[in-house]
Amino acid sequence: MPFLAGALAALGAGWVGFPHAIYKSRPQPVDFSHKVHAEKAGTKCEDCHAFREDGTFAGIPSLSTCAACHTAPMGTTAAEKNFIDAYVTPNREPDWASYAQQPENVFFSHITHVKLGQLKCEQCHGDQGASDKLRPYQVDRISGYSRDIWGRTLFQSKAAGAVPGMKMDDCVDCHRKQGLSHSCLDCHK
Amino acid sequence: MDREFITRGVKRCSGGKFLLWILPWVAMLIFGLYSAGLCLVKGLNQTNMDNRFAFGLWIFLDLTVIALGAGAFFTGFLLYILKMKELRAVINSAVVIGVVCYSGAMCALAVDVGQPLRFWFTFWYPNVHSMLTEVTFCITCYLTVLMIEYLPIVLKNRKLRDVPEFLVFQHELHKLIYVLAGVGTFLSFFHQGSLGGLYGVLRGRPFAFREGLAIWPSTFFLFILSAAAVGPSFVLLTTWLVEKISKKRLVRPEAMQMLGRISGLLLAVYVLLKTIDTLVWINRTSPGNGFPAAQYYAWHPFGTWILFTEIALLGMVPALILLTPKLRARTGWLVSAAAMACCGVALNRFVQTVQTLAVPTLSFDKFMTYTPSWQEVGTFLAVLAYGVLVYSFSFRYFQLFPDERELKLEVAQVEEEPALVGRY
Amino acid sequence: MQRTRRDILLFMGGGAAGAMLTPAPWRLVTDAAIWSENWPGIPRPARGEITARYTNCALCPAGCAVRARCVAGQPVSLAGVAGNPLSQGAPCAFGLTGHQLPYHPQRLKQGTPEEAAAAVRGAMAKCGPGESVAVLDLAPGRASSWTYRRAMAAVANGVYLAPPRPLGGAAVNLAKARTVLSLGAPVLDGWGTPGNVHAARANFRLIQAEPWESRTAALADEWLPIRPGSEAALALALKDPKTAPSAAQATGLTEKQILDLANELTASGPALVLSADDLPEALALNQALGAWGQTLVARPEVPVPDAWKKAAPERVVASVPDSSIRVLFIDESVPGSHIPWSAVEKKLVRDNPVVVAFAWSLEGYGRHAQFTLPTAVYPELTSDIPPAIDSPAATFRISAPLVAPPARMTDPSAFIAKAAGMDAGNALQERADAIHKSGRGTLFTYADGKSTPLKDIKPDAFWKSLNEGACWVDDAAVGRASWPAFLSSPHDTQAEPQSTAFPLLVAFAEPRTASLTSPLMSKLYQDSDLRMAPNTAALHPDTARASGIAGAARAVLETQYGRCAIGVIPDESVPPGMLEVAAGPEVLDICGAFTRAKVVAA
Amino acid sequence: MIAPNSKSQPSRERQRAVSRYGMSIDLDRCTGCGACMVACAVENNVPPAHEGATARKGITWIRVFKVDNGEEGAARRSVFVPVLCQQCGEDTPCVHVCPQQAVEVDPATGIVGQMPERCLGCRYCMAACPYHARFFNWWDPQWPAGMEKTLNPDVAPRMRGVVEKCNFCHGRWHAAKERAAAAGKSEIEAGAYVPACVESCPTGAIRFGDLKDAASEPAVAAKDAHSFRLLEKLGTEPKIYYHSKRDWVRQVAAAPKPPNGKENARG
Repeated sequence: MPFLAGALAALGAGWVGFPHAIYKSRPQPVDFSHKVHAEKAGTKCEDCHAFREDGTFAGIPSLSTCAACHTAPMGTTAAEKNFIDAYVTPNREPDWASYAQQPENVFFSHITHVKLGQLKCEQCHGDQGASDKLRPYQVDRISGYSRDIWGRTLFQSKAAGAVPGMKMDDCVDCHRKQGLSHSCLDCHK
Repeated sequence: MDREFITRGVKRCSGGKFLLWILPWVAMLIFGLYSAGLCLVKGLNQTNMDNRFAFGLWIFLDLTVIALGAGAFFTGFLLYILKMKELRAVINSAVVIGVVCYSGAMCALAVDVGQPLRFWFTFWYPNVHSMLTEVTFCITCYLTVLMIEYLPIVLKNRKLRDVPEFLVFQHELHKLIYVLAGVGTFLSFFHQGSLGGLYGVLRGRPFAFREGLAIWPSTFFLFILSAAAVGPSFVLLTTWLVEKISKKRLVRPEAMQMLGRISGLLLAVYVLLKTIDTLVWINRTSPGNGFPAAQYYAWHPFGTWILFTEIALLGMVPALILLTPKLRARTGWLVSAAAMACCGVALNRFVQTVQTLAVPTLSFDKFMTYTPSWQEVGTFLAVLAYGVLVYSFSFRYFQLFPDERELKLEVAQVEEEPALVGRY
Repeated sequence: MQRTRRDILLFMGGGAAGAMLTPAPWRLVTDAAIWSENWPGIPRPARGEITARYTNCALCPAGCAVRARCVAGQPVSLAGVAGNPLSQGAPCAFGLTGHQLPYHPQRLKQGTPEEAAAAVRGAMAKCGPGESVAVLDLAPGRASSWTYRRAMAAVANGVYLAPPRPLGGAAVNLAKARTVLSLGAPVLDGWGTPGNVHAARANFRLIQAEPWESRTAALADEWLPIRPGSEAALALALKDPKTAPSAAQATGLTEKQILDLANELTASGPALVLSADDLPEALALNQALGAWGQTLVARPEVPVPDAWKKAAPERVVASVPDSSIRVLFIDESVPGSHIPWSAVEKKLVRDNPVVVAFAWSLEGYGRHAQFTLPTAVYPELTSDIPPAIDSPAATFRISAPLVAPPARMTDPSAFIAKAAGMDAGNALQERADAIHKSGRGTLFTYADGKSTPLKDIKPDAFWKSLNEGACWVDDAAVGRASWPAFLSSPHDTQAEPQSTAFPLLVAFAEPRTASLTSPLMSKLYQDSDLRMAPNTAALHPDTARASGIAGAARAVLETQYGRCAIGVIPDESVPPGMLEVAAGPEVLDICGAFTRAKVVAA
Repeated sequence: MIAPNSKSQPSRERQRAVSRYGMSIDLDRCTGCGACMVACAVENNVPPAHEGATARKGITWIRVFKVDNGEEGAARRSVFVPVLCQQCGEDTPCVHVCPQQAVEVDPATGIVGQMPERCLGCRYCMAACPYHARFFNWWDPQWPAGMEKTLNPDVAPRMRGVVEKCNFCHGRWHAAKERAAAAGKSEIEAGAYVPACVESCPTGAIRFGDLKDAASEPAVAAKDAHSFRLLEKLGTEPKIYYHSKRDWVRQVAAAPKPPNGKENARG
């Protein structure tokens, strides 16, 4: 009887409490909407998340990219005003947190996957373009990995179209399916 | 105050004396844990190992104690599988020795690796080609087996017997003992072997590299044999030591001699095979790799004397003593022969670990020596102290020597004498 | 129901069992392992756009062209520039780590320029007749050097001092050489421009006469292991064979060897003789071999603005009367040849002279100066680099900053000009314009590897490309005049003490500079034995035994100029009676050319 | 245990290998300047030596040894021998021994890779390597304040307690592959990928290329009569070919000779 009680308590803590406790989360600096930019401004991913001419991926755009349009407030939302005042005017880079930042020891080439592999951004990043709000950035308290690397759900759904995590297994799975090489040195530096 | 814990019918010294006895060992253990802690917190720069001497005192320790601990599986094997009843007198003691040696070795290894937090990688991403993987798996499994074998000994404790469940449990366990002995033997054969293979497969180190049967280098089999040979010797040695320290008769001489005979027999076989192996290596394997074997022994102090000492002095001689019934019958000869055998195997492990790394491989290498730092020595001592303590407690509270009670009655009058300091 | 101990135990047992069925323990084990990959203390390299930027290395007179790989503007590695007419894209170990110098732990960060200026003003006012204000410039020939000379011309009794120029300022034309005899010169180990030497190497036979097997000796076509200190005798004998017997005595070579060598030098010319410290005998031998105009040439001057012509003459320290300098500026912001402090000190006036050193670390003269003002260090500094000794043509290149220097750095030329009450202006650009006005030569730009005649370039474009990595190479014909006087008059060499007091002869195994090297160079002398750490000496075990320091790791080096602590390495490849020394500021302070020394127990 | 299987493993490598990168080192050109050593450290984020580090505890992925012919005085001659991971191709000693697959021969390039993030730090591979080309991180990596700004983003700094070694500047291979991908090519052409030591050698003593491409310099050098590899008799098939016209120099390939009492303290 007490045995069961203990077991139940532990199960509860481990399945419900732990998954929350392990992550610490922080909001993104700017209330940014991919949706608005995709629909109203009609931009495509690579317009802002661009490749440099040497093929390397620039990742999150720098303030200058935003300021190209947002020299003055476009629209009247509080978020817009806040963005102009806090960043554009003082010319301060927002400290974005990158959901999909791989660990230091991983070499990932976007252009290889996009240009040679013909992958769509959504296949790995999910439909970010449609998101209206930026999720808070969640990072593992111990390992320091972003939650997106682990996969947002506790268990990976292997269903077609489901957004995979960005763990090594997820990369290797896909490489296996495609019959591509997946040796250590392929991705680790 | 711990009277009710002590086995019925045997005499143990007062709690105070016992305290006096363990105190120095505890001190040693604490010092050792401190130095081990330094290595874990500050890193292995605390040791005197370096890129050439990647292995040092600790690996030597592991190989040696695991070889000596082989008594546990081999005695079990002889008793339960080959039904040598005389050995029932020492089996419990042998199991404790096994537990001590193996767990000690594991602890030393945990300090020895650079990233202890990744210990489980070996189980999760095992490289099936690696001898070390095999060693890790077998030793872990076998340590579990030993623990299960150790459990009944613990549960037989006078106080714990009061709990009916425990009694039932240990009885059930005892039914399993044959299975356990079998499994233990199998596992031990493997990891003792792969410990030898560990060096035998190093084709980059012609001093250690050996050809072999199928996928196993000859050292694989030599290690099994040598371990099996000294296991009983070490059990014999410890039993004798305990008798001396506790001033008690614990086993009948027949059992001791039986151990000695087995040891001698196996030792003889081992020495024979070792000699053949060495000759093959000198005349074929090593030259085949472009390394004239003579040059290994030109780097002093590792002269040919080491080869002679290992094989003849500490191998053949004790084997002969143990095989001669007359000498075997004399405790002095018996014990010193056993001791020599143990030293012989220790020397063999030393040569395998240290000399292998000391002799140069590139033409512009220098011969290198290495002396362990105090932190290394401390960790070494910790394992030693840990062993003594576990054994002491087991001896005090559990029944390691079933014959002790009868023997006590036989020599009752001797018991009348006042106890001496330091005895249990 | 009341709780028993047993219930609690059971509860805990259940808890443990239950926990095993949750992700928690497994995730914790995994996380702990991952944590071990990025636990505190492991730096994360910054990411950003990767670009290539170009400049010229200011760490030695060679001034090799450098391509810097930059991440978000910050150089992360350096390499040579292939096809460069001067340095041929061959870097050296010191140059490859140059981009780390700004972060050297021993870097000088603070200074007191105002107090220094005030002290200088006071002292200059106090400067009596027969006393002088002097600038010691370790890297003469730069635009700032001209500023110093003009400044010293502007002030009353100003003196401009520079180290003696190797070969008196003449240039070596290795491309013409067929036979090169080196009397202990490190021809393949830092002499001249490495790339230029290696490019010419295939065309000349290298004979190295040196007591120990240096890096050059190891790769020379022929190595003549002569006795320590017998270089001069050998040179003499090669000039007139009559002295061959005595030379054979001194060098330990056979007479035949010497005569054969003499024949070879004359037979398979054009020949060139190089020596570690410009031995007069070596120069004389060059003259006898008719090297002048062939392998030894007078290099045309790099044009300077006419306005600069009113400048103080360049003098060597020895030519200044003792205790006559009241104010001394020492510019070591750009590494150059080193003059022992002992030689400088005796030139200072007795009653509190003012010495201001401009340096990026306290390792050099800063240890002796009242004021040491922090300067920018390569690759922060902006300076031109004078033509290298092995460049027969006049050249002009700028070491342009790859990194912005930190705040509160002093610009030596501005400081000195101000003290002299003149305005340095933008000397560098003025000189560039002067060169452009001359219309001579071609400009080699590193980014595209093109050479363009200067005539086809606009002045501002010229200046711009100089700053983005380019070098101007003159095409004026080299002078074919007769053997110049300055080569016949040997520059001063300190008097040698009797060999009895100081039995050992000092030879330098490493480049003779006092400036610090990147912390990463510790890979060469600490993680391996390839090079020697500064202030260490290798000597034969017998020598060590004779000096009573057998087996010791440290000892004291003693010369006529003083003593300093050194590390010692026993090495049988060093002949007895000789010290193979790695330069360090302390050692350089007590060692001049041809120094004799002794080592004693620390 | 499953067999180390000396034969099948490399032959599988052979079949799948797109290329087998190798190196040729001309000992008659090496001046022992050390440019390769520092260039390597800069490229691969190897920190400066810890004050406690010695030639035995240091991390030098490529290390230049001064080797002499054992003679005395005038007869003495020395040569500089750069030693790096020999990238063994056959029965690679370090690969089989690693208990947790932290070492592997990369099928695409033939490069022997060491995975610091997988390494347990047991150092068994170091005991297995006859060339002493593997190095243990005895200390936490430390750079002087500010110097971490100069780290190379293409290579991850290692942590204390793991083994590391030369991997032919694999970060440069990644970069080359990415440049190729940007140009729409899936393979890199010869010369687009060159390790730092090769690039930095002022005399061009070190050459690099694909041994499968018969025209590459190492492939040509491999056939030269004056070429040799270290401890060839061990049968580890190194991919580093040394070259010297001097007979005595070629003896450095052989096993060590018993000591003659005289040791060169300068290595």
